[in-house]
Amino acid sequence: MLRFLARRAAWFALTTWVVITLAFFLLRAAPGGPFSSERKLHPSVEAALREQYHLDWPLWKQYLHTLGPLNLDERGWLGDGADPFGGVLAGDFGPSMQHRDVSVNDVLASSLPISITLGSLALALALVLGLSAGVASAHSPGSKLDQSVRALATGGLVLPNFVLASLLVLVFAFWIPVLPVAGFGTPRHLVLPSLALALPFAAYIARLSRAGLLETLSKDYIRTARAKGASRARILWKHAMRGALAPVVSYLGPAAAGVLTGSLVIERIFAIPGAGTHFIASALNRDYTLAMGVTVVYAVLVFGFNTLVDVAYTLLDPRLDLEQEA
Amino acid sequence: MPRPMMAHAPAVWIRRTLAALLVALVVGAVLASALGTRRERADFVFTGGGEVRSLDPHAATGIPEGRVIRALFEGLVVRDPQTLAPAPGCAETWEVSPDGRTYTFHLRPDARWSNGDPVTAADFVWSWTRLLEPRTAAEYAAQLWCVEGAREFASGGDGARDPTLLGLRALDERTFEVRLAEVQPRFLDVLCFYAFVPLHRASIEALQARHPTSWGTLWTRPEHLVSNGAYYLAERRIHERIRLAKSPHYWDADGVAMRTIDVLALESWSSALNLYLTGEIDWVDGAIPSNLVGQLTQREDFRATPYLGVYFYRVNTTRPPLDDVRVRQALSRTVRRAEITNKVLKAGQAPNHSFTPWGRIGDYVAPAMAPGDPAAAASLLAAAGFATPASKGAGKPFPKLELHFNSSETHRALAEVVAHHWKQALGIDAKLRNQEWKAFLSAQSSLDYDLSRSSWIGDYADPGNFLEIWTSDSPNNRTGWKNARYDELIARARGTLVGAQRNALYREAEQILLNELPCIPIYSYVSQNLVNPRLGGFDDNALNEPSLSRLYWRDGVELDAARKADKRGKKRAPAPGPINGLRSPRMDALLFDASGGAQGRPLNEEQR
Amino acid sequence: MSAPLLELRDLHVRFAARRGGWFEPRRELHAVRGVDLRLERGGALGLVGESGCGKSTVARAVVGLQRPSSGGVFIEGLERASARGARARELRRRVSIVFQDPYSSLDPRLPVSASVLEPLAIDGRLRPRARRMRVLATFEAVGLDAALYHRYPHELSGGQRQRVAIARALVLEPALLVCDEPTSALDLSVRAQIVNLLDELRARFGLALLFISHDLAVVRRLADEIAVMYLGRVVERAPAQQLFDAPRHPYSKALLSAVLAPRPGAHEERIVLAGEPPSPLAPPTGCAFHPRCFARERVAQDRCERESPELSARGAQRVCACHLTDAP
Amino acid sequence: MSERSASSTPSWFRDADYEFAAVQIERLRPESPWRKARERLSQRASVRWSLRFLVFLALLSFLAPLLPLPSPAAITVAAEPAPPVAPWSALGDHKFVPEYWDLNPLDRALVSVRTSLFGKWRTGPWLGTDALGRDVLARVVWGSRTSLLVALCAALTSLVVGVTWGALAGLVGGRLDNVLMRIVDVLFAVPTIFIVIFTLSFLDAPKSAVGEASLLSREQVFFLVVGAVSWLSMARVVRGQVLELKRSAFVEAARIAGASTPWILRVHVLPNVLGLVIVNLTLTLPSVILYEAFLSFLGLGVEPPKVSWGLLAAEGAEALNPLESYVWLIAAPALVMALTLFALQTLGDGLRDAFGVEERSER
Repeated sequence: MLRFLARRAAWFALTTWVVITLAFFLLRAAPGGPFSSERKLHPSVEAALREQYHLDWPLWKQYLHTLGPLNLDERGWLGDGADPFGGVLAGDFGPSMQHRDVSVNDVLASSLPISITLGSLALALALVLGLSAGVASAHSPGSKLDQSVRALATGGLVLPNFVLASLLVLVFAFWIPVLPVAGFGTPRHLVLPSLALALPFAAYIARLSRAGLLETLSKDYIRTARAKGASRARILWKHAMRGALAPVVSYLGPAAAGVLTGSLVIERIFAIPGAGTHFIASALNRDYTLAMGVTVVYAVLVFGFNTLVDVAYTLLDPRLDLEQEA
Repeated sequence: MPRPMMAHAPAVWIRRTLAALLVALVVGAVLASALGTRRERADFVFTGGGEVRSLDPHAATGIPEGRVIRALFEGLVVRDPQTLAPAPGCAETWEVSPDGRTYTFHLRPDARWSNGDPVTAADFVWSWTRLLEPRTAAEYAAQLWCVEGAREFASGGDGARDPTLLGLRALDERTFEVRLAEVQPRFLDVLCFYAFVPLHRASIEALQARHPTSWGTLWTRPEHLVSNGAYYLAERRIHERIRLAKSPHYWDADGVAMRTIDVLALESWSSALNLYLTGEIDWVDGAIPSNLVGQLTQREDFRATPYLGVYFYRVNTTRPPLDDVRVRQALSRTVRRAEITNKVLKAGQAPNHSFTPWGRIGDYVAPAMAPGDPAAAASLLAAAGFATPASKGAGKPFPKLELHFNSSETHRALAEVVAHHWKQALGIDAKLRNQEWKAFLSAQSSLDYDLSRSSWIGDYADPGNFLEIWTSDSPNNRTGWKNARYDELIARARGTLVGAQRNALYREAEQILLNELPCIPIYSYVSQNLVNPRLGGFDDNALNEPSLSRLYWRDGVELDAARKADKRGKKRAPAPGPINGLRSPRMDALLFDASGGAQGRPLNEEQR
Repeated sequence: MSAPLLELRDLHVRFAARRGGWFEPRRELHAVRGVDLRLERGGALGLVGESGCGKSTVARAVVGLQRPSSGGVFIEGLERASARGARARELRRRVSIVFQDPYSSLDPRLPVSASVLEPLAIDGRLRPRARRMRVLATFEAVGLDAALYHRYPHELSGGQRQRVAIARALVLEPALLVCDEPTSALDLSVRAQIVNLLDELRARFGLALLFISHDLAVVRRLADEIAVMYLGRVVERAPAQQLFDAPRHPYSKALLSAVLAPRPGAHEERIVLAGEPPSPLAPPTGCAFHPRCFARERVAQDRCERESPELSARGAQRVCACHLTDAP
Repeated sequence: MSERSASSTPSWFRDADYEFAAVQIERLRPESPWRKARERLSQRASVRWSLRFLVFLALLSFLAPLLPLPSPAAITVAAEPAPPVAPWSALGDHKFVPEYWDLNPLDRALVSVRTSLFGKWRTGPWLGTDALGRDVLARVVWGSRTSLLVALCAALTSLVVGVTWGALAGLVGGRLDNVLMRIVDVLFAVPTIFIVIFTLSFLDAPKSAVGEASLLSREQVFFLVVGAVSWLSMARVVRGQVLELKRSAFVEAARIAGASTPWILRVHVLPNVLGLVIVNLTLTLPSVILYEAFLSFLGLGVEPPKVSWGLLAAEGAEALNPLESYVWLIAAPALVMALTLFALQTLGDGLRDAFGVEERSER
């Protein structure tokens, strides 16, 4: 296990490096810069800004400075100039070029917890909704309940999430005014966005768990359990769940990445101050540092979650072998 | 025969752990959202679009930034929200020398910072020096280059800079003298701009002493920011909201009604609208999606006011066939501007027949360009040697044009309509190129386009503000167009103090512009505001800059009266808010006197 | 004297440990630790032991699926691992295998005839028409109806599938058939049929069998000689009848007593082994069997814990590896 | 010992006895699992209808220029979005002007066939019009071209790159497998949306060459990018299956018989992976179509005057508000999108059952 984690860590480092490098060069190669605007800056002002953000440095130096962990800046930023460390590897993304009052770390510190709150809530909701729907539907395959659950599950998968979100707002905030339309701050504010974010994943989990349950139910050991007189519900929860859980767990990796991506849309529609907004905006604004920050964070989250899922998966199915997989 | 047990054991605890993890996630998420950010609604909530990028008046550039900074800080002069004329702000009075080169400002004795310190002339000297300092990289520093020694200070090397050579003097605690090197007839208008507010030297320098190498804007955080305006910064959550709270030390605190103001950062207009419709926001400023214009313009809470901005297409005059003025005129004369404003935009925008928006600014009346005329345009094009639908094959085929615009539904729709006009009248094919913002700008500055969508918003009401971008050395020209006579006229106007003479020069210059057409003006902007009808003191003006410190909530009586007086005959909209109104202490005192007692006013049932 | 059909000389197979357990250093799994076996033409050798004792690994090494770490597998005197080209092909013809699970040993996407045909096609000796005839011949030989020729595995019963697997193994006319628990996945009634079939094939074609099973009844029915494996070692080898009559090694005794129904009038009590076989990752010191050895309780010997017993003769045809039974 | 040659071996089997039977048996064509799967598929009404719908849609989008629809790009500057009218109340009018944008020669030919067939007649606003007076029906039909093309592109990349990648990793195994799969992992962790933004902005970059000589159109890059991200999961799935196959007894049996890797690939691996690949494809396609919608919502979609369902849905979603719901603006694209995805999913379910039931019964 340790070995597996160590290997994962090595790959993680490589992945992060690839992402950093890719992001760095893509950003610099994209036309326009952080300080181009419709009202053109006076050349002297632009030069001063470029100097302030080290855009006047040769590219390799900018790259090393961005990468870290050594702070090549002779002044330091937003703090003690004495700090010898900086750059992504030192966990310091530097100042944001668009939000000039704050550092990228500030932006991430304020927005990431919100995104993670929303995302984990959505994932949990997706799991709860999806699994219960899957179980309900597998309890009596072919029944009315099963059919309606399946229809709903398909419904959740066929509409773009912004359409779903708009519909939810229209229904639950205007027609039946029970929930706030947008914003962030109270648990009530989280209901609609997390629901809109969770629904497609819940739908997919419902399908996965239904199929998994039905397959497991046809296995011998379940028949044995049933022969012993266990009730179907008990068999479903106690025995079949494990078999059904494996595909669901392995789906959680892609689902987490999907939730992250989906929250770009949901955060915009519900005006949630999460990191999703920065994702698009920073890239479009050529906010080099912020874009680097959100990209790296995204990559880390996705990679970390996939690793977690792999671990959970191996625990669920001991025959699978982490050493082998790694 | 004993066989190894199937490993059932881990499954159980995994299931439990997973379940526990799930529960923990949900509970944690709910708790996090519940504990972290619960707060009272502010007295007044508005949104002007996205996140305010900086609260440092020297680093900020945009319109949303301006609204917040003006609420936080007060410059020497402020714009009167109704007339936009410079009015006393931090300076009570001022004198201008007859040659227009020396301005002497007398600060209010009761002007104070939000920490109680008095605002002094030295604060202005320090702030403006900081603004001019190249390392500050302030976009608006160039506006102060008319000050004696400023240009040298700003462009000199590190060693050459001497702030004492600047024409800025604190004659005493409350007298601030500015000497100009060149005449700037609109100097007071310039000073209304938010870049020229004073900054609190002590607090900024204290932070800088603690972080000696920092040129950052650490001081703009709520815990550090000291301001001299009607409000101080109470809270700031990136990409969510800025909370302003009434400053007790403001000299006119009695005239301020709203105790707290929230400025929301909203990316999408739909969510702003939704929040407005549920009474969460009181003022939404932003362009309305075309789908909704028809609906909204019917409502009393929609306010469209002529705005100091022009929408136009830049023409790359270095590229054939657009280097031919006849071609440019032909293109301009076939755009059916009235159709665009009446049928597509529909929010009250006006077709532009000059570059100056609305055809006039103050007492300046712009010349008009040649009227739209497809037949004349076709003959112009034929004269330039190109085939037109009427020319029956004579002339060379017109090359395909590319029309650049940045990604936005409105720009796209407009481009489609204009391309349609050209196709119809001239048989010209224009390929539409939707570009991502920065790539769009980059293409525009490097003259890598045929036609490019643009707009220009004035900083203050002056034609020079619009016409100066077309001089050959202006970085905002970006069309390759050069005209020596034009440059000369603009330079002369800039140095002319007498308004009528200056207007005449501008008029002559604009006539040249409209003949040469390096740009095709399309329409003049309107500000599009959704404003809670209950809101009082909201002054519509050409810069869409109502004074936040003047806002108050009307009570039922006043609201009814205002509705009766409103002759637009629009659909009533809900007016949520405090039924008994919320007025400044001064207004309350006046009302108390007028009604002769403290009896309540009738309640209005409209509150939601 | 010509070389025996199959000879294993000090065969060792080691694996890199797949699952070192949580927070444990990586280790080596020594699955087969020095096995010597001989099988003459037409003979039938049974290999018995608990799951995980390495008997399947031996089978895989014999058919060439597993490279020995040291020692060798010799087919008619030729070393399996070093054979190349035509010799390797010849070796492949001489030895074939029947797997345990008839469900997974046939390609679900191929009709069973194609599965049987495949070795012929790979071998490329016969012309296509002749190949089909050969397939039909093997079908008949294993008792399969020719009507099943075009069927798919999922349409067949377990017994039929195992017959197909046997047909596939026979189609190249091997001298040695390795049967890796060929009956353990089958129902009891079918099991007997397959055992009978193997017996019959052996008699008919002079086929040698290496029969691997933990089912002693089946082994007794088929094998002339039996080797008992424990934790990668052969602990006892004897002619079938002798072993069943008088097992020498305690482990053999335990195995027999666990499986065979107590004979009426027999006075021996049933021996139940305590615990599970130790992990091959961490074999006990000394005699690998000592932690579970019931005989040791009666005759305590430190030697069992220190010293690994060698196989030594216990009569003309049998060998045994046990300190306790050293004295004949 | 003596090495016996094959010919000298006396055969156990008297093959000649079976000559007649061998001829006979070859006459009975084996029933292939593919045909059985097909049969099982066509037994389900829902699958039949899904298939019909998808074929219909594909035809519709391919033949869009042939249909007597108004131009999807032509703007009639209307006052307000107009609601749908029933076909019988407004069959159409004779106002069609062929003002299509850059069409490829084939489409232009189709348009001219259309004008010769229908003249200037065009259908009425059966699905309503949008705020610029564009016909929603025409936009939905033309939009299907983009959306289906995106899906097709993703399908091709998945098939070509994903299957090869996964099969290679699974079959060869060892170090190569490790490297290939880690590359997939790394690519998974790179935020694709980020790549999309930048690829598109490179495209928007000023072209130094003379105007027209652009390398790739925005659509093409769009397709490339979507394709580039869609093969990853296919590679993973295929690799997993190949790995399982590689360890399966029948492949081992073939190996013992001396089968070469190409042989195993051809005879055992590919046929066994194909079902899974097809099923996975039907999962990829919906997600790609939704991804296109997602990009359109973020303003990164196709360039006008081209349309796509995602763009229409994103525009339509704006119209979903309590003031005035122009329901048809969202209903039309959302419905057709939902139907397509639903059909794809039903098909996928059907395929899974058709291929999967066999597999399940074998375990």
